[in-house]
Amino acid sequence: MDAALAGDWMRAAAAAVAAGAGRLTELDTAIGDGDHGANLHRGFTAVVAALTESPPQTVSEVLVKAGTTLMSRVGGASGPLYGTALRAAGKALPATPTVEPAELAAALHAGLAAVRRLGGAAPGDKTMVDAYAPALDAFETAVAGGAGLGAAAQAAAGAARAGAEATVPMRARKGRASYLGERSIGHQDPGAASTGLFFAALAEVSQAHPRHAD
Amino acid sequence: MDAALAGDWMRAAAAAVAAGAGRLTELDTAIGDGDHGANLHRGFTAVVAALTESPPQTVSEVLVKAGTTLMSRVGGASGPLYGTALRAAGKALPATPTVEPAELAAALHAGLAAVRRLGGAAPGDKTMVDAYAPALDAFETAVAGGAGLGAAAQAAAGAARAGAEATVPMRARKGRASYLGERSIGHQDPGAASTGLFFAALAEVSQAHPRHAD
Amino acid sequence: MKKFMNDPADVVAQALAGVAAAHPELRVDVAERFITRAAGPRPGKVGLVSGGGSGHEPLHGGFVGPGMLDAACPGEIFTSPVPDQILAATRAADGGAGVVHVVKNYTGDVMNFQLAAELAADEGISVRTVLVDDDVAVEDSTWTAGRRGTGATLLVEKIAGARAEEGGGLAEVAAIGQEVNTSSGSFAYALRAGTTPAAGRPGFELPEDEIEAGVGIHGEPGRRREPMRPAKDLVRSGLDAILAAKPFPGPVIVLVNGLGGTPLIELYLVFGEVAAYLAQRGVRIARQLVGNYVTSLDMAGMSLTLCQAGDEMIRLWDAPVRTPGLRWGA
Amino acid sequence: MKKFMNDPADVVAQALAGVAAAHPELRVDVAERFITRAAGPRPGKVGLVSGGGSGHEPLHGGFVGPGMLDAACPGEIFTSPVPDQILAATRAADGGAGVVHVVKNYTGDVMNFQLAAELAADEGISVRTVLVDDDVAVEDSTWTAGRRGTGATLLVEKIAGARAEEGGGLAEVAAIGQEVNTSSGSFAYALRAGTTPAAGRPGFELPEDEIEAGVGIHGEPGRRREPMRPAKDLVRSGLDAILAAKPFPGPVIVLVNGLGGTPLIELYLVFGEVAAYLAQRGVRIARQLVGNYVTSLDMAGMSLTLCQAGDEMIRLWDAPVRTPGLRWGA
Ligand SMILES: Nc1ncnc2c1ncn2[C@@H]1O[C@H](COP(=O)(O)OP(=O)(O)O)[C@@H](O)[C@H]1O
Ligand SMILES: Nc1ncnc2c1ncn2[C@@H]1O[C@H](COP(=O)(O)OP(=O)(O)O)[C@@H](O)[C@H]1O
Ligand SMILES: [Mg+2]
Ligand SMILES: [Mg+2]
Ligand SMILES: [Mg+2]
Ligand SMILES: [Mg+2]
Repeated sequence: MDAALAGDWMRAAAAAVAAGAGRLTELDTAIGDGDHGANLHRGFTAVVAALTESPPQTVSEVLVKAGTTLMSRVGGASGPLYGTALRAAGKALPATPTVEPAELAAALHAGLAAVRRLGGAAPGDKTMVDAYAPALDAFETAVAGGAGLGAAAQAAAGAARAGAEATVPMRARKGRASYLGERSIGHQDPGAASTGLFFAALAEVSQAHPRHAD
Repeated sequence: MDAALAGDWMRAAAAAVAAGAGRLTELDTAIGDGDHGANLHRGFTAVVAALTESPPQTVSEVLVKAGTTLMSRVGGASGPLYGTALRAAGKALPATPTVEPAELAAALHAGLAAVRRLGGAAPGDKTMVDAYAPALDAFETAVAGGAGLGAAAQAAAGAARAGAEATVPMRARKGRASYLGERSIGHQDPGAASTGLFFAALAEVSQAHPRHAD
Repeated sequence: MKKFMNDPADVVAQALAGVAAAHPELRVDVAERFITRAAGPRPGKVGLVSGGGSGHEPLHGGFVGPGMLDAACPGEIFTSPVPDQILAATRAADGGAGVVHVVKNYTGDVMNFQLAAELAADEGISVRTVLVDDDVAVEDSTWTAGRRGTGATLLVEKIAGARAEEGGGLAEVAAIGQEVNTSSGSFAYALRAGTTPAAGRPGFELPEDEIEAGVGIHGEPGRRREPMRPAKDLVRSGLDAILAAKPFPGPVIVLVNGLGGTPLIELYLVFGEVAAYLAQRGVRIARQLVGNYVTSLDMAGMSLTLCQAGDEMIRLWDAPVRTPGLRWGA
Repeated sequence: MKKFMNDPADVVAQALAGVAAAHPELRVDVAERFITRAAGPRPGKVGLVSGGGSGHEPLHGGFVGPGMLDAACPGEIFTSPVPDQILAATRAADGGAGVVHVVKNYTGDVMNFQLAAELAADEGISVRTVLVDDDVAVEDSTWTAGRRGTGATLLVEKIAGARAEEGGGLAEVAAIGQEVNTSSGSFAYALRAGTTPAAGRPGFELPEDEIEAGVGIHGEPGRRREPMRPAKDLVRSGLDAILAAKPFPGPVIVLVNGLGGTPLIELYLVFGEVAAYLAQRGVRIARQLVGNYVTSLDMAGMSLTLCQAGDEMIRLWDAPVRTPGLRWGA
């Protein structure tokens, strides 16, 4: 992956969030406060603008800039969490023009660790962690098995989506949905759903790029 | 008419208002503030209580007491208007144990004059006057033609009801409905409707009474 | 209809019991239905009494206190008080210098206050009446009930109250109150009707994309139904209606008033638009007030009021006021 | 959805412009999104900063002023502010004696304020945080996000604000704020959900005869759906939940708070029931406040808050406060 592809990833994520904002807000209306779509849309719009204004030269810088922008523009729970994930991931990458899938896997690992440190959520708590953790697992496994970025991202996207769907029967223990107790059961977690979009964006751009397609 | 019959009249009016309160409120919701049914119900309940507590000995006293009670319990536009009508009517009657239909006609005449003085409404303004005035006309005509109380009251009740219905196409010039301008057209005036109930109650009790039946 | 109440018939009495418990600085006569300052009338001070149907809170009971009303008499919901009650409030407000009645121009209010004023006169209390009829949405004509009293009522009560508090005589207090009314114009929009406990359903039903323009404060429909428009446009139209009805050559006091079901964030947004448009029209804002003051139960909507105010009126507006609903400088 | 707005995305910025125009005594930084006292920080005074999502007005911006907050930072609607914004407000509130952050216990608020506090510490500003989590409808557990901050936020801001105003040190101001929170419990009911401009429809739909019990202030459904009951019963159940969660041996400050779409007449009726039931339960009311203070856009509903208050807390409650949303004694 190079900085251009990382930038495409963020733009694809922004497009997916823009298209999916209505659904994210709907999920958040059911068990939260109905702003998750608007929050991420505002944030990723700012990310795209920031990356366009001064395009970074490394993947690391792209992720740090995106994370910092989300942190300072989104607010709510998802702003610091997505922000810290991307910042931690970016900081874990070498400052080289391109990064290998294994390096990206380590970076995504650092991102998840940062989310869990800041938010305190474990798998099963019905949060974005329930999409992020299986996505990371799938990505790492694929990379360890020799898959290229495209294939690994594809596996991660599938696992993230499945993980998001698996939040439906969970009872929330973190975030706003936890106030509902039993009544949080039966709804998909909005943050897990947006995490699904985020990994799907990675799969989309890396497969579109012939060099990464498998 | 004697004091007992006058008391029955007030009780029958109270019952009619209680039964019709929902409809009166509905009419008042369309072109007013939705309280006419509750207003008159509260007022006539108090009238019945006041008459029961110390039953007056003359028709005059019944009407004055009923009017005074309405005045001090109803509020809104209808309280002073119904109150003043009954007080003026009562005061126009002789202090005799019974009163003749012609005397009652004169009293009702005084009542209408008082309403028009206080409220300033003319026929056609879409108010209770549009039921009261034709009812009084019909009553006077019947009495002049030799009819008994029952028959005269019957004629008055029919005219009041027709008068109330005739308010539907009118544009209100007085009272709350006047704020609607054109939009007051197409709805029956609630005060005219309750005036219809009031004359119907007179017809009902005077026909139930064998001595007055025609 | 869902409301925090027990029996619809008891709402006013039980709310008054709550006012009594919440405000030791007021005296609430729940049986006779009036609210006065706990301290009673000040000898030699002109008393200021207002009242009307309930459902407009904090108007009027929430405006009883130093610098504003001496007494308020709340009727049933949207039903003017009865003469006995107004008389009792008038007696309780009389410090020997006479009493001014602030009456909103509705047939019921006018008649009941008039009857009460006659009864008070019989008892030797001099009463002057200030009639408030600021709503420019209604055509003014001697053949009709005329214009309604709405948002300007707050301004009349505040400014006349200040004049009474500082020792103004009966004629003076009535005169400044009447001047405030003459100098004021209001226009209101409703997005959703309110619901009276007695009727149990909204006064009118509006489709999702329509509003009522020129509504009053009693749940009745407005002058016309219009498509919903951005706040900026509604503010312009409302202000245009007010500015067309009366001249406003000098600085104004502006009231952006919520009708009960509209959140403060929207009222502030509206005030921002008001300030911008008045600047454009060359009308200077001397003072402003934003909030829910003259409400219509839970109606979603707002009213705009402008009051042309000279130095004297502004001085009286700024004078200390200490009531549950309005409080500054004291 | 019908709201007085232009573009849903601009509601907060445009409302802030309205606040700026309406309150010359405040300074509103519309770009950076924070509100401070126009006079700026007083050297040597501990600064008090709060913030959270918008849609709860007058909380928090309406509580900036002498005796209460030094600065408020409003986020998007129901979205906590971002660290940069909180940092800017913290800087603006710092008079050199440190700053107390009053934070409602929501994941987003906690994280954003925490990040801001770290940034402030980097700049040499000492920050203490008071976490408000008074809502007894939510189970308290170390495994969950814990209890929400609701009505008690007003009490924390008022009382800690008074302590800061009279010269309390950083630790003292934080300590009294935390004590107010520990001494408070709240419970809320919704009759109708509010609507966020972004979502465009109510957070939940309720049938005509049901209510949500144990709701928060962000439009989320409550702990359970219940049949509608008379106000007297709802008040009893709500107070029972509060009294079961915490001991209230001494006198209390009571807040009957409207959630934005409930008229004052109902809130007073509710307060009457609260006063009656607390008397029956042997809980003495020392002070009370009734009105719309910690709202949830146009949600129809109300919350009850009790705060166990000793003489010192009551003295600080009574201390002068001069803000757009709360004002007495000054
Ligand atoms: N403690 C936490 N750890 C991880 N993710 C969390 C946590 N709390 C909330 N989230 C995620 O944040 C999402 C909500 O984001 P958003 O709606 O933007 O913020 P808010 O809840 O402040 O309105 C939830 O769906 C959940 O996935
Ligand atoms: N000036 C008037 N003269 C005669 N009748 C009037 C006048 N104004 C109103 N009314 C009558 O009063 C009725 C309304 O009574 P009610 O609803 O009890 O009082 P309010 O209008 O104060 O709510 C109207 O339907 C009308 O018949
Ligand atoms: Mg959310
Ligand atoms: Mg009526
Ligand atoms: Mg009425
Ligand atoms: Mg949020």
